[in-house]
Amino acid sequence: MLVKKKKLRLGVFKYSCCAGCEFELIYFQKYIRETFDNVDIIYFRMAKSGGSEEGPFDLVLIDGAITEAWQVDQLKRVRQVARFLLPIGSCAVNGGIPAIKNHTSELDMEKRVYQDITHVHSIKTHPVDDYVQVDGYIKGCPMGRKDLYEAFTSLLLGKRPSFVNYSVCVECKIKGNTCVLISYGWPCMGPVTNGGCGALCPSYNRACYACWGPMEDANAPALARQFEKMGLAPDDIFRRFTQYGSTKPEFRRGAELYGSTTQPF
Amino acid sequence: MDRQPNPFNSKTISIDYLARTEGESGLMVKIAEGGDVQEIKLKIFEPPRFFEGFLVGRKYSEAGDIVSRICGICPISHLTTSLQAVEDAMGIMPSPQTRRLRRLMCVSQVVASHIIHLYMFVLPDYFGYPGFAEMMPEFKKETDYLLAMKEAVNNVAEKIGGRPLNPVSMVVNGFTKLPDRETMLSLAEGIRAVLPMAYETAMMMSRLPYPDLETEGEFAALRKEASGEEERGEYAFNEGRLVSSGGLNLDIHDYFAAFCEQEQGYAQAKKSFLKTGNTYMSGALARVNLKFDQLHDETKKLAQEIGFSRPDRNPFHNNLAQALEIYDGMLESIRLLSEIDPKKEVPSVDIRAGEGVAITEAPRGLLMHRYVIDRRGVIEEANLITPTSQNFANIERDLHLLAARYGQSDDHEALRLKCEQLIRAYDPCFSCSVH
Amino acid sequence: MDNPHYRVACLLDVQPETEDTSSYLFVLEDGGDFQFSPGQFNMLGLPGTEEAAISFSSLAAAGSGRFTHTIRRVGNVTRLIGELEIGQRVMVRGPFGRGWPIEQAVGCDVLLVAGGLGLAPLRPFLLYMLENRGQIRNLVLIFGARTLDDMIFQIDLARWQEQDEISTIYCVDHLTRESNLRLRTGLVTRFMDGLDLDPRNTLACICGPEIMMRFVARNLALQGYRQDRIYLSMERRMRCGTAHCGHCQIGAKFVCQDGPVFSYPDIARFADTAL
Amino acid sequence: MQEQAFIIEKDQLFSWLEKLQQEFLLIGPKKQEEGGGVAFLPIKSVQELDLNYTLTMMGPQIYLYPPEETICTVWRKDDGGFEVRMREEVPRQVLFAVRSCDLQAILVLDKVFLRPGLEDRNYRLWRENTLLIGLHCSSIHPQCFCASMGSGPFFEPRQGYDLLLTDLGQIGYLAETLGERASSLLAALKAQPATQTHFDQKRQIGHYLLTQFQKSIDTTHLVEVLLKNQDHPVWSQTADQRCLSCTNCTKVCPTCFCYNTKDTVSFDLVRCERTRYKDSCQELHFAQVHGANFRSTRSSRLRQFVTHKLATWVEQFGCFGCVGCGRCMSWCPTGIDLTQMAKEIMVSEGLYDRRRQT
Repeated sequence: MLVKKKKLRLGVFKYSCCAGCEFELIYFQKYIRETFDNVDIIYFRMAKSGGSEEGPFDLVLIDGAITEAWQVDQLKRVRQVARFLLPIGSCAVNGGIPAIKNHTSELDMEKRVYQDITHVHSIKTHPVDDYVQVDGYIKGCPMGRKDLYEAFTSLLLGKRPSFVNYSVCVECKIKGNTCVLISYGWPCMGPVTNGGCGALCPSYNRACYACWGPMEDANAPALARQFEKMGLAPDDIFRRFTQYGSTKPEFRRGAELYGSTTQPF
Repeated sequence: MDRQPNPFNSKTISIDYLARTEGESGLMVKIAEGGDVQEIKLKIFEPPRFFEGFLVGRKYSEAGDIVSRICGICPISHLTTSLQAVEDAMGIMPSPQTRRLRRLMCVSQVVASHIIHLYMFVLPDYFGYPGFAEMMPEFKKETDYLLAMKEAVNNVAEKIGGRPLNPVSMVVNGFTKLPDRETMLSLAEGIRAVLPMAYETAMMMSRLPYPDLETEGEFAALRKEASGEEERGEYAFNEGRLVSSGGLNLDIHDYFAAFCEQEQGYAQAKKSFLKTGNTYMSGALARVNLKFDQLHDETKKLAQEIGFSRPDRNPFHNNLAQALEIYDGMLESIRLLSEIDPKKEVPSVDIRAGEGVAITEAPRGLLMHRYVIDRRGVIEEANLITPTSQNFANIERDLHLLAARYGQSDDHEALRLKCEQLIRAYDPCFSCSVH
Repeated sequence: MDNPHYRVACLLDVQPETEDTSSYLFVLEDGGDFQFSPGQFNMLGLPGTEEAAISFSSLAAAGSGRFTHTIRRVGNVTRLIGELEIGQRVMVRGPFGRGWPIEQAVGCDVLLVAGGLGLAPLRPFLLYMLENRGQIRNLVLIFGARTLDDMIFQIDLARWQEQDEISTIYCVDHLTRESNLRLRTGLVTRFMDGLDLDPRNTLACICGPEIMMRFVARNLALQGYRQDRIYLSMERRMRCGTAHCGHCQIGAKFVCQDGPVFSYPDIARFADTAL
Repeated sequence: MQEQAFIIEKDQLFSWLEKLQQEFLLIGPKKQEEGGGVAFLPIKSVQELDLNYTLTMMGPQIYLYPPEETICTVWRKDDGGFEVRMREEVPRQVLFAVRSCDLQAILVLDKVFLRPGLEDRNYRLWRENTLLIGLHCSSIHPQCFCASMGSGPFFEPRQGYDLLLTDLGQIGYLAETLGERASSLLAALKAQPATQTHFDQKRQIGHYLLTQFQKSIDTTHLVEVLLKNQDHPVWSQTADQRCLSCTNCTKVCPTCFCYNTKDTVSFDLVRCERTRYKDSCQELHFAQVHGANFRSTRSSRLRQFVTHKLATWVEQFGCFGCVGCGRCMSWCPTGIDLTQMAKEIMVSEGLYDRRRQT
């Protein structure tokens, strides 16, 4: 007996982001054939004209952070018709790069970019799970292929996917990389950052900059204080913990020691 | 009795969400009964993320990693432009090796972007499918080509940069890690193996039934003339002067002397114009038109075979130009991969205050970054002008021409398709355009 | 024997117990014998889902290669097992662990306290005691569940409450509907006074949620039951069954090898438990 | 068991190693291209060996118990059954220049994975196909405290290795063999048997090395004191202020054996690869069961690591889980030192004089 597979009804929704994760999906390296063989694309604007956002969906992937009110409305509607909903990529998972703006007043931010701000409808950047319940996270910037593979095969098999949830250090140790934090004294975010990238930056001789966002329950304040001991200026430490994922309490607690993460309107 | 055209009895093409482009936009075209085009609006509703706003206050070293997240398809262009702008501000001149490796990264990305654009975004229009996924069962050979070519060129960015999207090894004044010679040669082999597919791709693209249209805007591109013993200058991507079919020839630092940006009430992206008021087109077609002489000879021959004659003013033929660039880019990648023998260099930076500008050719056209940096290396001002903003005005102008030409003869559905095809021909990136 | 050692078993029968729990009867495909004792467990798995440790809920039948597991469909493995049709297969490793101290029961009173699905590992022990009823003195079962609908083995429960060989107390948190079972309302700890047992000579076996075992064991200890004769079965994340993977360690103990049945003092001295 | 001792000149040894390379994959300490650290890596030419190293990040145990390896591949057959294919063979290898602490760590892993009746298949395969050559230290790293843990600087147990080398300077190496395999491989060398003088020299070097330790811990009452102090404030203080849960300590620890398994299925769901990877008790989800996590707090996880290595291990396996290599503290981003934590507890028990702390 072979496992009876049903095609997954797939929906992909894009909010505020670079669309890189969607791009990663339509070109899922070697697996594009398998992916498209096993899904029915119900809604995926970057790959297909038409399509209905009414669902129902077996799997919904959310790309991008929430920065406008209409996105919240749609997201909540989609959640109701989605059996499985996964945010993909750092923007959707933890606010990603768009969340850097949260540390400046919204009005100042808008005025820096537009002279006429009457057509701007931005709110502060939020990750998807601030508004709806999610069934896991495919982290990464762009999203990690390992977790994406796990998501697809697990759902085809009918089980819950288990995603990478350890620190980047684990992957450095597997690769036998020289620890850039200890050997070179670089402010590496690896110890508090979720792994899955294969310790990319340390493997390329640079300090991890946390593009996958915080590992669950990461002790960012302890690392922030270690950076201070290593001689980093407070604003540099603040920047390291606010470049990615500062909407998550893990990183926010690290950033807050060295700057203000909340801004008035 | 002749019925007078009623200006209120108009034909409206309204697209809420333009599929198969990067980012979010819609289109509104209103044509009066007599054929007069009343209104054209490319509504770019991609939400702004305020990159120019939050870059202020960040360190120079972060800028590249941050701006590469403007666009998921051309992160290397944003990254390279950012690094070059920072270097310009700090008076750093990267080594020839660094510059060549950057060129290699950019070429590989242009090729990869064009491949995806042609196969996944353009082809379904011409074969009547909603998307490439639906085409795949019928178009096995095309799928094979797409996968094989994309993998070969992506490997270049992956091996040198760490990952094809948002590479990590590219930093101010160099690379943190260099591939060894063996890797370079094996990458070259990989590309050589798919070169015939690029040729086939160009042939296939040349057989598509493109609508007729002549754009009225100028072409603008970056061009680098031959220096010293070189026979011809390199087909510029990262370095050169700004030239246009209207006779412009500028140092990149004088960008603002010739170009200006305007905000639009109905779009989150800004629109660029020449100061003369003219619109312009940048991207593959502009490049091929303005730098045809600098293409590889094999590419020129291919151009002849597919009947590309320059200057080609049909914006739909941007897709042909992209096909030529895929082929030329592969030839160039093979050349660079075979020639560069990476030697260890440590990217060092002396932080200095200053203002820096860099312009590169992203897959979709000219990309400008300008930063003002303080003495601690913190960015004080940032201005980014992306390809789709540069093309924005010309896209709308072409839509106008298209609607005027086909508005009467075509039915609603045919006209809508042509409008979409035209916009897609530009390969717009609305994520970039708003950023 | 080299580990891991996988065997394949075929699903013969499914007996629904509650809404989310069923008893599954398997037989080894290689035709081999399968010997195990009450309280031991198997690692059950399917390709793609890793494995789950599940106790036997039946007595071993010599020479048959048959065994029963009572499984609640909560995790990846158990949900997929729940979807199996008769005749489909699972991967099996086992039996593992140390079961209930059967030999200690001889000549003693025996008290079994079970909560919810915790009755499953105790069932083979109880069946064994009933088969060898002459060797022990009084036999008491206290079984608690949230509601009647959460009670597994209801056919057994009905039979046991009528049998003279065993005294039974069944209790639920909420009385939802009538049934032929005589149910009381309240937690199991409420019904532990005044049992017809000799505290100095009772073997007490407890299985259920860790928090329940904590209060039952403490309650028994306070009543003067000998602590070293109180046994409980620990549920832990067992991954290998062979004391290699380390997940199930509590202090110096490997639950999968030294347990899952432990004496109360053994467990109580370690941190990281609710006991 | 055959035990012999020879004196081997250094050149002789290297040419012998080169010959071994025809049959075995040679793995030894080698300077890394990046960072300048030494790591156990496959050696192409014996010139690459760096025999003066004191500490590698990952111990040589990764070649006996890889951080990630495939356990089996399972196919779903058309008839509904499963075909399970286990790993059949591994390459033959020589682990060269393994220090005393790491030899001890391998003994510890043997106790875990080669328990009679419960042998781990993959570990046994690797172990049987590995020729283990020890090389005693000639200097002591400031983080080393193997002398306190009874695992160095010289390796005392007469088990586990094939060949044990001590550098006697210009004389060459004192080579002590254990078992048939090493003796027969060395036979071709026609080396001189070692004499009492050589053993005296070895003893002198050992005495000298013992004076070089900067770090130590008194293990006399360690076990009972740690077990008694499960609620000591040192756990939560260190955990909250410094522990990152990055799991580096456990990943570099040469005796840490915990693993987890992961199944990866093909898109057609027919083929499943079951891999195992070294897991860590410092990771939040390690002790997660359905509906509960028995070590959800960082301090309980940190305590688990330290008390396991220094206390409960003794009851489990009859030896300490810590071999005193100092890796966990060297590669901890915030420099958490388990001996310091143990000492702090001993101080509060009045067992340790603060002034004696190093």
